[in-house]
Amino acid sequence: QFREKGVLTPEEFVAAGDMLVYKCPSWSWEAGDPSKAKDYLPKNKQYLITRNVPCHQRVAALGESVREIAMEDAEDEEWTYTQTLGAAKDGEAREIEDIDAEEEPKSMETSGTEEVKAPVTAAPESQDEDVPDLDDLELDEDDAILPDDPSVILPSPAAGAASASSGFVKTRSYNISITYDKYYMVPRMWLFGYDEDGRPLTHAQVFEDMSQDHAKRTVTIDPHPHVPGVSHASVHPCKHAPTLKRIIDQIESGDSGRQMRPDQSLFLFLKFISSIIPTIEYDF
Amino acid sequence: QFREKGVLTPEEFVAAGDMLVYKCPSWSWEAGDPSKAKDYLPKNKQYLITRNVPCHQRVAALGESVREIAMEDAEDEEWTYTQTLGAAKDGEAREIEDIDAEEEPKSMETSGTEEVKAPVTAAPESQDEDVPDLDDLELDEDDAILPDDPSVILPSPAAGAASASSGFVKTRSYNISITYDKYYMVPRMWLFGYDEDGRPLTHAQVFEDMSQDHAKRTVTIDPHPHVPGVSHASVHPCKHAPTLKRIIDQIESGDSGRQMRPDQSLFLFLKFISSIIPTIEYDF
Amino acid sequence: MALRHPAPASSLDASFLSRIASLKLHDLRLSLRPLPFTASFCLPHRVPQGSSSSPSQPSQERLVVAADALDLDASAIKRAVLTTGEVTIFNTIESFKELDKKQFLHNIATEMCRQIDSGEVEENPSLLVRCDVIVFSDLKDYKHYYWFAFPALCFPDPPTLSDSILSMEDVMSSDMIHQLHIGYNGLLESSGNGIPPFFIVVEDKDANTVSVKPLSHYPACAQSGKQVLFGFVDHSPLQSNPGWPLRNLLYFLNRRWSLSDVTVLCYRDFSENMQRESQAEWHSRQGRRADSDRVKETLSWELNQKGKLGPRCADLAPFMDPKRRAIESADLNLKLMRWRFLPNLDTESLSHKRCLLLGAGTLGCNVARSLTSWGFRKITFVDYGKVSYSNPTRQWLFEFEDCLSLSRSDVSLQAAADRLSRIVPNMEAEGFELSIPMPGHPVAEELQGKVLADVAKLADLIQHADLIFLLTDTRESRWLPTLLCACKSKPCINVALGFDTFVVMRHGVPDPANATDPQQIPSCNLGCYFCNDVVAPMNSTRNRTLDQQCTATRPGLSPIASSIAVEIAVSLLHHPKGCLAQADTEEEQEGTDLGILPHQIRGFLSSFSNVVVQGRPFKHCTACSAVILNQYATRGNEFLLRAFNEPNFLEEASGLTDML
Amino acid sequence: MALRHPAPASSLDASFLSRIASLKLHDLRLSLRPLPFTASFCLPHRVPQGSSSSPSQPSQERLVVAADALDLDASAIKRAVLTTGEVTIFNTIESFKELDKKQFLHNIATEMCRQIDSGEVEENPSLLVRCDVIVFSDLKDYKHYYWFAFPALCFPDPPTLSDSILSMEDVMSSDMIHQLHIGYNGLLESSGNGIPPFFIVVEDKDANTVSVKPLSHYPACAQSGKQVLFGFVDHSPLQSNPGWPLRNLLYFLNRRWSLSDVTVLCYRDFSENMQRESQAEWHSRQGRRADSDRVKETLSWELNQKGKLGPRCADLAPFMDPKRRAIESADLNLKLMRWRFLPNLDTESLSHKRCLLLGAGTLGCNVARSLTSWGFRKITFVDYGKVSYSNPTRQWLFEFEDCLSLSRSDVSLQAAADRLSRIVPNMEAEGFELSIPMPGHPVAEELQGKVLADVAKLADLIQHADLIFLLTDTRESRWLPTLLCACKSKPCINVALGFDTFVVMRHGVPDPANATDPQQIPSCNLGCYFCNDVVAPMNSTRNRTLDQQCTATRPGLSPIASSIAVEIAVSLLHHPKGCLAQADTEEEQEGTDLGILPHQIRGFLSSFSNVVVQGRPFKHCTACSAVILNQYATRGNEFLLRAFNEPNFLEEASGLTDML
Ligand SMILES: [Zn+2]
Ligand SMILES: [Zn+2]
Repeated sequence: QFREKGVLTPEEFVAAGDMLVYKCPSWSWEAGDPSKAKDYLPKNKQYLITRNVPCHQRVAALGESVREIAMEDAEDEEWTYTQTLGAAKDGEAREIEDIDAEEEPKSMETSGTEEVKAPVTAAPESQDEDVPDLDDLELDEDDAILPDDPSVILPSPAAGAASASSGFVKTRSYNISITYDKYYMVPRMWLFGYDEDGRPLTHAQVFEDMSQDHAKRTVTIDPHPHVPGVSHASVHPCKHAPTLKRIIDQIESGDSGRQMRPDQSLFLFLKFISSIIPTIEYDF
Repeated sequence: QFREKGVLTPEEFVAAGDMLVYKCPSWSWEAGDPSKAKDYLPKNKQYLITRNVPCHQRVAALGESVREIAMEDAEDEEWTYTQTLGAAKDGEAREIEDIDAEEEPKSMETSGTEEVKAPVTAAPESQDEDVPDLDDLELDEDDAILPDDPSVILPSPAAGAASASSGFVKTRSYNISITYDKYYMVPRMWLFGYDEDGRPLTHAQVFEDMSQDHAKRTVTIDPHPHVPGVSHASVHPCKHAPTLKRIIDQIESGDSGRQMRPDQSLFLFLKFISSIIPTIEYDF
Repeated sequence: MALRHPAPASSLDASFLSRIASLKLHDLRLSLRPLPFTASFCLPHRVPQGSSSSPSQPSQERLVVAADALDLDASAIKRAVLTTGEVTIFNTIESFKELDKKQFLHNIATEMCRQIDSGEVEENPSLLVRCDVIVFSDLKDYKHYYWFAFPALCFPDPPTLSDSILSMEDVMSSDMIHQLHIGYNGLLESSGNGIPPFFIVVEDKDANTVSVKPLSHYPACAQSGKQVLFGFVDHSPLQSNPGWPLRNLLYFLNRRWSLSDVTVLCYRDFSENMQRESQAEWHSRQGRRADSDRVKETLSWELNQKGKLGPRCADLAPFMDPKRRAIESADLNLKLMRWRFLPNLDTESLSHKRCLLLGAGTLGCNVARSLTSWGFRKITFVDYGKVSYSNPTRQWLFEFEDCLSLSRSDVSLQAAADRLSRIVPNMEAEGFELSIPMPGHPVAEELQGKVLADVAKLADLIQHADLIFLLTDTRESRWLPTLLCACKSKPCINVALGFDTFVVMRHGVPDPANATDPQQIPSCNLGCYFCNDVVAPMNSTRNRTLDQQCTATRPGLSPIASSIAVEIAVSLLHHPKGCLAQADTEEEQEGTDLGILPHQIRGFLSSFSNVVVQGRPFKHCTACSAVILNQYATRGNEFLLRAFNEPNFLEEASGLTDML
Repeated sequence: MALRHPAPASSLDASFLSRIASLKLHDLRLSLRPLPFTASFCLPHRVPQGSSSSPSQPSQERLVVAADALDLDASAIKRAVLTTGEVTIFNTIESFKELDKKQFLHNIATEMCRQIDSGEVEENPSLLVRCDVIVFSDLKDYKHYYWFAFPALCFPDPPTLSDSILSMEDVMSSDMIHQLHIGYNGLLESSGNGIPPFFIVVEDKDANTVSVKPLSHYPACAQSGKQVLFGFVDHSPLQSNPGWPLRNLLYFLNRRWSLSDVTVLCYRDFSENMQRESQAEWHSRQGRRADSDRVKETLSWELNQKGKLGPRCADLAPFMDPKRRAIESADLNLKLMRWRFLPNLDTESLSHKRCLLLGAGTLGCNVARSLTSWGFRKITFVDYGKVSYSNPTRQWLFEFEDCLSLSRSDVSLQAAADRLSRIVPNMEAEGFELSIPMPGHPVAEELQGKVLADVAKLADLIQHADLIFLLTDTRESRWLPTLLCACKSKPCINVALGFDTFVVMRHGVPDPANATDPQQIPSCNLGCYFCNDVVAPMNSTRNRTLDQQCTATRPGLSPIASSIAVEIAVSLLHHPKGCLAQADTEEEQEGTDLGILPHQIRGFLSSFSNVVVQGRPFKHCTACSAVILNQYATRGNEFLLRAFNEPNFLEEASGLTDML
């Protein structure tokens, strides 16, 4: 029923997942919490995950470079299809600067002309009396352990900044996982983000990386079905099937004779999801 | 400021109350609960009351005989002025039938052509196990105390019915009281009703005796300021002053040279209130 | 032609039933003593004009029992014909039902006959128009069962009308009628106690005069040979049928003065204002001599709405102001304790006592709940920073939704107070965020102002409290409140939990009367929480593992200890000496109505046992000894700051160091 | 030119912290035992395309610690370079802070040196890429303080690069490079335990062949005179700077094999798929002999976000599913009891026990609250008709708003259950409206069907309950549940209140193993509530005054009695014999970890004392004696109906009549 309705059976989901893992080795299958395993999926193939996907910029910084292409203006205005125009330059951007090894990479100032957004800090910096002050926990400067090791190169503090200093940057990063939703018979995507220093992003911060049209409408905060303890941002799957169906139709009509197979479904799915989170790339 | 704004000082309220009690002896001053006495009113003149004002009919039964005269259609549509057309026949209706003393007044059936409304019963007839059944508390028929005493004439059960049998009827009745509202500086009317058998009328039943325009809009259920324990229906005083002012203006403009005095205010007030509760008469 | 009367109807103000219920709950309790009350005949209202063409009809004669009916003085001033009667309030619906209704009326009739025979009736004719009511009030549900009786003294054979009813105009000149009205008004003016229902009209045909006199004048007037009519204020709605009080008048006349053939004037003056129309009529009456002991009660119990002999039920629940109702319900069980077990318990006073709860955690919640159950209504919480109630299972004021509605797991103290207010609407609950300064927790220079402000606020709260509960979770946080309570001679109840043990103690306080004595010791000779210790309190929060931070205790401990703390507090408040009361021990027990008033209870959940302990004050106590109190009195904040900042200061100041 | 490495970054899954916290709470408790875990190097992601014209940059190298990091088997199957390490979870923030960080790393380095010297490293090269983490978890607030260390074994003087970095193409033919890839994939296939971080590449220039072998093959290969390169899977984001594991490899080579000048192949294959582009480079390295004992730890502790040497804090509270968080918080105190006081307490099992509460009044509310505190999560209320909670001050589940929202003062039992569910979301609470049939309350013919249905429902509820609480307010309503519990050998805890006294007892039950014995007596030789009585239960509700109906009791009584009842129930469930356990007395105490398990506690609030009582079963007991149970077993409903209907039936059936 994949081509007819845009839905997948569990078996088709596993086949599509296998295909994704094969083609894109940054994705892998996970077993998740055994107590949460679904018996309609293989024990070691409960969901798919890719980790530490960098996210350099906030959606707001994309500005005009994001062109929203409404896939359909009638009936279902829930879904819009967003494309990053810059994606065309994909191949030519792989210049990595050498750095002079003698140059001390201590400069942490941001430079460049781009707008650097003040980070929305979720860290518990509040001065509650009962919360230990992080500063108190730092080692003293005069401690025997020296913080400056000439053998170590520290990263630039933020995306797009200080490109000249160290040559690599701290970025936000996301763990992206795809589960199978039995009720809607579609894949479902889950996001959990970390800031430049590996601290979890609050949900409000995650929303900064989402197309604002969707952030409020289709993204929900829910417990992850296989990961106990922390809630994730998720794109609600209620509209996935019709939207996938439309993408299938579009592709098949454009390229006559071509038929989409269920095991290709996750590529379509990621394409569609990319409209919702335009600033990260996860389909490789 | 009575003629200018339609408001009364406490002293003017007392003077108006004295006038009402003098002219209409069914009204009397009450002291109310001493702990609730207002110090700006004399101890024994806290509020006015008239008791057991009969109310034969529900407002709905008045039907076409009630003509609503909008006093003003602009600005303040809250208030309409209702007049009972039948009031003109006031004087001639005092015929009381003699009854034949031999005639056994046992007939309780309702007769007559008028619509007899099914009573809205508020009595706790529910069959909860823990509520003693009233029937269980009745004396047995074969008890030595005979229920039929030839010396006693029982009333007709309901208004307008069985006029031929006993000559007097059970009716709903109201205790009507008028308090002084310090905030709005106007009189405020309170109603507490009893059904044909002296049981308190529920607030829903009281609403049956109100002009439906007002029942929902200006009538509220509140604790009586001088009577602890039971809440009363009350006409909210927020619009009283402008309305009284309009009535004053109307009267003074119609009868040139006449000036209304504050001690006449309660007669105006009752006139105005009669538009809200058209089925009972209390201005005598 | 038999004389027939329209049935009267009772008209009971709902507020009268409220009054009755309150009286039963608070004062009468189990007593069945009948209460006298006054009802008034309602002036008939003009017949309303129906909209239809059917002739309008008069309404039933009503006897009004108003809210102030039990206040005989208030009733007395009313310008209306009054009846008297008694209301009897039963304790159970069964006893209400099983009352011998016939005997009940017979007893009343017998009493009325006695009043007739003794001459009381002619002095106070309203004794003849009695109404009585029996009530059972379901106080829990605001349902009132009531049943009126209008006791009638009847002849075995009903009286007859010897003549047809005549109009006044037929028998009197208009001049005489005028004299009648004037005479009636004169009688009315001279009687302070409502309008007398009966009177006599003395007619001097020769002189063409009519005078109105009290009923008691009849024998004299009869002797004089003048014609005497018996006047009766008639509220009957029916033209041809006099009202029911006439029956009792006829019986009286026959029994008292052996009159069996009398002329009665049914005076129907519906207005005291002479400008208004008035009616008067007279009847000729024939009767027989009433047997002295044979009274036949007929339809004296009022029929219910179904026309049956049965009570009525008024359900006032819908008319209660919901908040008031909640407040009354909350007090119900407290009031009921006074019915049987503790008649002298002053539960009312508890609602005015200001309780200060230092600590708003598990113990704070339990103590607040228990205080609420006991009728306390002024509760102030103090806790530092935020109150965490991540654990509504232990903190019995809360639900987990409270946690959800907040972005963090913390909630301001105000929320705790709000929750408490939601239990009963007349609760006055407050919360103060206040960090209690503690010995062993040095005060940084820049925080000194804030800490001293906290001290001042705490001192102020204690000053204005009637009862202080110490419910914090560290030893050292109890020091300052202990000192301040001792200093101000305020009753302080201290509760501390272990894993499965607890201690509840009331601190001894110096008698404020001896406040000038520098060597004062707690006059009740009881120690405080610190009196057992030979080390001063110090910082105990460092290095506490989570189970120590959360003070892992068995769940049963806090409700037990908190309940005991509140019970001791209530006993303390009821003890004539208050917090100066000596401690009862297991051997020596003086106590209160509530039982013993000990100094300390130590409880052991593992053996389900409690031990009553008495601890003496310790002259080197770091919190309550005279030497410490004096230093605080002399040096104030400087003393406190040294106590907070210097590790050994308190041990030195109290003399502990020297002693060891 | 000094060799420099980009700093690695830790990447800790939030779910790993959740897992740690749970482990600490449930299993580790106070233990400081370090736990081994596995982290994996993250395959570098392709550099994203920025929208601006600035050149894009690689992101930091990350070591991922996933939710299953502690599950070493699960990690082992991953196709990634793995590191191992240990996580140490501290008990207090102070001990976390006060840990000697230098010594901590020194100990690890010493251990690594031992592993080098013992030869373990060449067998398992991942021992050389270690990461360690110290954690303090504030379990109450879901705040986790953590600090990673990447222990580096360094030379006192940093190694230098003797030559510039060359590309593979510069030194190998494309055929050899192809062989290298094939060899690497072969090594990868043969190693089950993740990708080995280090390997050797043996080059035979003569044969023009390249082979890839495990590190352990080096000595043999070196002996053979072939050229050996040291392979290293390099995740560095920088073209010219190899990743940090190289430092430890160099130290190892120097220390283990005295190599001070080596050639290293930085293998940067970001894909295992041969179709994808891959990169390989080689470096020439110069170093010196590493001293056996002198290890210099440099920037091994990760810098925090401010670039300082300090821990990070992850506040996971915002990520908790609120319901789950409420559930976990609810259990927190229970779990903490096991840390120190009752390590063997099985609190988890309590959440699965089905509790049946017969009666949902003041006692019912208190017992439900206490059960909730103890972690019970399956609670069923039974009460008749409606539960009145006109009194939220006493009935500690409710607030007055609950009363307002209902038109009457009654509320369905479902509402009581709902309230309970609002305390903690995983509560499974139900309410059944059920009138417990009672002796002395005859059943009208037409109601017989309903009453027997009630009996059947009650029997069914008891059958499926693990624990029954008898909390009704009349004696006779306790009879049928007592009988049914005895009959089914179910533990029944009975609570009854006086004005200031209470009794809490557990009923003795027959051993179900001896159920066929007609003369069975409760095997634990304990009586029931009725065993003391010589009259059968009868209708006690007639003629009860309001204070008796509402069972006026001192407010402190119900929380105390209810808490004790629940504590006894918990002890009972923890006793190996369950409800068959003998009773402990004050003299003879066997008990459980929780303390004594008595038969009855009688409490006296007026003296704050409890008495432990033991009552024997009575062979003529009207509720639990064998003669009664047998008659019920034989005649069933017929027996019950006679008990309800016939006043003296039970006394005769039990033999009481004969005895007296
Ligand atoms: Zn002391
Ligand atoms: Zn028994």
